[in-house]
Amino acid sequence: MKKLLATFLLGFIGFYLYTAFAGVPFGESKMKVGKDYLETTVPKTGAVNTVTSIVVNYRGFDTLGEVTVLFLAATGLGAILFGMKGKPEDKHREPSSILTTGAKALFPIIVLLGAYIFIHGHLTPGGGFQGGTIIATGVLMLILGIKKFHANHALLSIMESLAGITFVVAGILGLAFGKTFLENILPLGTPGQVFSAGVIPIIYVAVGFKVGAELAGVLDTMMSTTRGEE
Amino acid sequence: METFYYIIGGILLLALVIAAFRFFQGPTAPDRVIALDAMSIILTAGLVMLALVFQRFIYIDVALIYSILGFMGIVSIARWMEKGI
Amino acid sequence: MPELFPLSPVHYVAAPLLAAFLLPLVAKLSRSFIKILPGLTFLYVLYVSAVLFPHALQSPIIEQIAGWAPPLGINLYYGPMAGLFASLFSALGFIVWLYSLTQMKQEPLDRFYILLMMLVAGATGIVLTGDIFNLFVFMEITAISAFSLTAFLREDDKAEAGFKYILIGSLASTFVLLGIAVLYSYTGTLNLADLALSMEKVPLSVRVIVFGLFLVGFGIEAEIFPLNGWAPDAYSAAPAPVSALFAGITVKAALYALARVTILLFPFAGSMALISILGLVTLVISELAALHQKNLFRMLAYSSMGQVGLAIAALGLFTAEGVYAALFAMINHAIVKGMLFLAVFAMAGGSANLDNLNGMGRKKPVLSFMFTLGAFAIIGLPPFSGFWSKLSVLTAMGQTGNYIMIAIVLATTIVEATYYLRATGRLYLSEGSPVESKTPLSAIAAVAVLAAGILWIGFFPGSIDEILTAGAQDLLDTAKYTEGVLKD
Amino acid sequence: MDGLFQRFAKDKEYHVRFVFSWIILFAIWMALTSSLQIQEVLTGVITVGIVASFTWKNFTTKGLHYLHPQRIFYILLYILVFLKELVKSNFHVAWIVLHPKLPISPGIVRFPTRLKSETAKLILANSITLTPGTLSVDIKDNMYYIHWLEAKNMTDEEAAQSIAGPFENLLIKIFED
Amino acid sequence: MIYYIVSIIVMLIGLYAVLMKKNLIKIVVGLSLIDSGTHLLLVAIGFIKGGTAPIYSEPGLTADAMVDPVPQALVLTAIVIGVAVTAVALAMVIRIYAQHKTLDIRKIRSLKW
Amino acid sequence: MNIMTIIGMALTTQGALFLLLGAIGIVRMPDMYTRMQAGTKATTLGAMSFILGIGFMEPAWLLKTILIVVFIALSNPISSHALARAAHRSGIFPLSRENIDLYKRDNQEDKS
Repeated sequence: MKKLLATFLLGFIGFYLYTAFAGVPFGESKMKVGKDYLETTVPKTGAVNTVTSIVVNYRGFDTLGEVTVLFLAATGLGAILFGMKGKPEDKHREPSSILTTGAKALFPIIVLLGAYIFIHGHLTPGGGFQGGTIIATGVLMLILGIKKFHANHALLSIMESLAGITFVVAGILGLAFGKTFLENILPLGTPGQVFSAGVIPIIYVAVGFKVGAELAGVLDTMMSTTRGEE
Repeated sequence: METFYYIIGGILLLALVIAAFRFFQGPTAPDRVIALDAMSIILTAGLVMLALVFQRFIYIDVALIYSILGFMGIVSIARWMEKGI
Repeated sequence: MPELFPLSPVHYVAAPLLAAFLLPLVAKLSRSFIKILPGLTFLYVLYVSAVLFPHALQSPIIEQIAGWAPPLGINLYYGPMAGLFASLFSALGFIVWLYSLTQMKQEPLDRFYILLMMLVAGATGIVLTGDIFNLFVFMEITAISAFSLTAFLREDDKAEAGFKYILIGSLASTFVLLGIAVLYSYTGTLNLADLALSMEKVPLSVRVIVFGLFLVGFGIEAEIFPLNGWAPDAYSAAPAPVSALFAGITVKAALYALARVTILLFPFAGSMALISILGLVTLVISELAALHQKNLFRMLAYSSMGQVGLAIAALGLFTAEGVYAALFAMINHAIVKGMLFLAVFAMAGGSANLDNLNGMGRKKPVLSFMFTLGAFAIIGLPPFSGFWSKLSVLTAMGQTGNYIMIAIVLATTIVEATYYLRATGRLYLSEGSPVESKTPLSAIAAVAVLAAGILWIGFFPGSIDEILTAGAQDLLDTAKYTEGVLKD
Repeated sequence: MDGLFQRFAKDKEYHVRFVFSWIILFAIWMALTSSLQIQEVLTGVITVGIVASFTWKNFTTKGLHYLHPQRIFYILLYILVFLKELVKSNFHVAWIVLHPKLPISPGIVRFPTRLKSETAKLILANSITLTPGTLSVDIKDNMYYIHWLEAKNMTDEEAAQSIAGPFENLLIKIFED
Repeated sequence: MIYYIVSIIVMLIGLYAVLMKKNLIKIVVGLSLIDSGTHLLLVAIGFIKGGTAPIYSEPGLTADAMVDPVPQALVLTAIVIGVAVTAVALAMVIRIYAQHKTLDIRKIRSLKW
Repeated sequence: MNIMTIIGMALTTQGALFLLLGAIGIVRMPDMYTRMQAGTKATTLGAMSFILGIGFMEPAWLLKTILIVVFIALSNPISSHALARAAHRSGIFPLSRENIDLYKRDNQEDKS
């Protein structure tokens, strides 16, 4: 009976969603603001990657909110799992030494790759979120590969705070220079080079640090609730 | 050149489908993970090829990241299976 | 004095954000900063309100973010209604901070205050923003703070309530995101004003579907009837100061979003009637449910839903009087329900069984008096704020000739009176256990500020009349909104 | 921060290890950017410096010793041997996979290794996995457990000879003595 | 068109898991499936036939031959939000499991509705 | 169509064929470990030569493709090693006609 009801509900939602999208032609341009973004990104923001210029510049306020959402998730996770520890009798099998060595050897490479991704966010398909995630992946590898690995929470939280403050201050500086919040105050430079696009790379580097630190913190918090302490 | 791309792409697609067969068949969890591993490597190769087809150098980054994520996925599943986390 | 940072609505969001990012740093310097910094932030935001709100009453302040004119960039719209809500939220945030200064002891405090600040900032962002996707982002900020705060205490069943909330809440956000996706795919823009002008590109049937999506999405957060299963659990699980904020802030922000979106994008008669009917159904069902509750927080939660239902029913009229009445009801509810939650928590503690109130009238006379005040105000007895708000609701309904609605509202008032008077009776008429505990002065002060608000509105309802009228006009005058936003 | 400096002082070879990490990572950076623009290189110098400054301890134990010409020669030799074995192994696998009868008799054998460096063990394990018919399953101290497609009952030494034969000597030359 | 249908189906599968599954982890997986479906849908909306990534990294690229960048930016935001929600939901599951030692919602009284 | 392109095309074709071979091996082999043998070896070499071949076809990309190749050569054996170990420890033992499983034997000795 319940199954029938659920199927009916799913069919209902599916049908109406399909109806809503049935009139949307696939593969054709529906751009209105998108066109403007594509045309103005290089001359007006200096960023080669249009998605980055939208995320950090045109709709930078969204990104500030997005960073906050992640920050809140990390904070909330810490609050919810505060004081929880795995039981000492839970036996966990150690990783093999090959995995340990491999993790240690690959970690710098992965971190470097993450840094590359978020430094080149305005030039290549990448950015702070992607780069930060890759750095967190490196930390995950250390957690998986090294026995009793614990991230340095104090350092992570300082990094996270500083990066967040950088973002907000970059916004407030726009106000302080008599412009609007988050507006670019630096010269645009030559599009296509690393030092270009004004404030975008700075914000994206900050976002990268922040996201990396937050996700690493989240992973480590979750791990320490399941992992027994000695 | 276009025919070459089609042939290579066809071979990759075939490989992907065959590996997916093992993924759905199982019978044990590690079997599926092996299939997943193979599929992720085939996809990495496919992504590099797509970069060539579209002539966009920047797409190679995507392949690089995809290979890292695939590797991490497999290691995570493996460590989970031996109750290591 | 030349100002370094010219005050603008963006400070409502930027200041709490900066404080939230700073808090983990200053917590390392000294533990006492943890408590001080949020208070300073709320004070600053209140100062921003005090400076900006009078301007907003004259003409709406429209701010562009990142220097891009609206269809391209995100803009903030700080009109009379948004200003009213933003000021209300800041004030409530400050009061709750004052209250939790002594009443909130559960570690980790720094995380608690971060989440608290972001709950308020997110709700303010919902009210301020003029971009539909930005609205979604702020809704998520509010929602994630709310999820985490629901499961903040570590006793039984808190995490379950949180899980329930997160399940339904994330469904809500999915529905909103889907609605945004449909709108974008037809119009190619995300700005609310621009969307309002390009709605004719969307076929009528699709518009109905999108309205349904938004109704479900915002309705879940606004506790409209079939979608409010999470609310009683969340209210009773969350720490009481947070419950006060749920009743006062998150629901109001979601309602504002629903009203704004409906008026701008879906101004057809059916949608409004539907909202009105849903409001009435919510009112009736939750008041009846409140009658059976033994747990005080659950009772207050159901009552809160009922009050919101009343506001929604008035809002659904979408006449100047209706919106005026809805705004009045919302403000009244935010103040009164916030006060009731705080007072009950100070009297009965976290496990608020009805029996815990027994005999409180002698032990904690001040708090009991304020509780009684709040109960009377909710019921709508004459010299309190609730009377005027209910009167305006009834007037608005009478003007549109909906006498059935008036009958329903009056009937539910009787139900309301029954259970609130029952609770009040416990305070004074029953013998209680002789447990003594001191309530700190700051907590009483926090409750007293709200009580003063009730009395002020009760005796001088004319003082907010101008603001409410301006707010109602601001919401209903879509042409002014779109022209204002898209003027360049 | 103090701890960092103490460790710097204690470990005499720190600069060698740091510089080695820096060089390797910078090479990777150059490959990543594939560009000789002055800005890219400058960014790379700084970024790699930051990354190397907190990972050099885990990244390498010997540092610049690996860049000795003789070792580089052996590394190149190793790569050649490895590639040869890799190609051989693939044709082996191809033969097995395409053979209608699947001519295999699998099992897990073990052998002790003479290697001491962890990195060398890792590389040996990787090489074993990529060479004909063998797959490293585990390593306990210095005992490798190898899944083998043609497992026979044999002593540890025989197994060592036939599985790790071509690699182990070269690895000793690269990583030890 | 098929892209819309498939992403709607992914979403419905997630919704089915949320409604019908009895295991808390599976419910969370359902939630993230719903998210994935929505993200797929958004990306599909932004696609334009013959378009390439909206990045002017090589010379000779013009705005006409590019896909719509806005949905991509929105999906980036939405993915991060989805991750955040999933993380918090999992944290609550950990708490519930620590308390009840089970993940079956039929055995957890307060989760019945 | 210069010499580099031709080398590249040859390498790419070979790589694609080996990837296909790996996939076939995964399906055909009788048990998990043998599947892993086929899967890891063939797909690793396949992907390496495929990607290198593309590097040859587009010489400006060579460095980056070599980076991917090195990464795959480093990471793929590690992941399959971890997986084999996990499978053995979670109770999946190799098919063996002569019952040669020294790892199992040694593990049991350790326990007793």
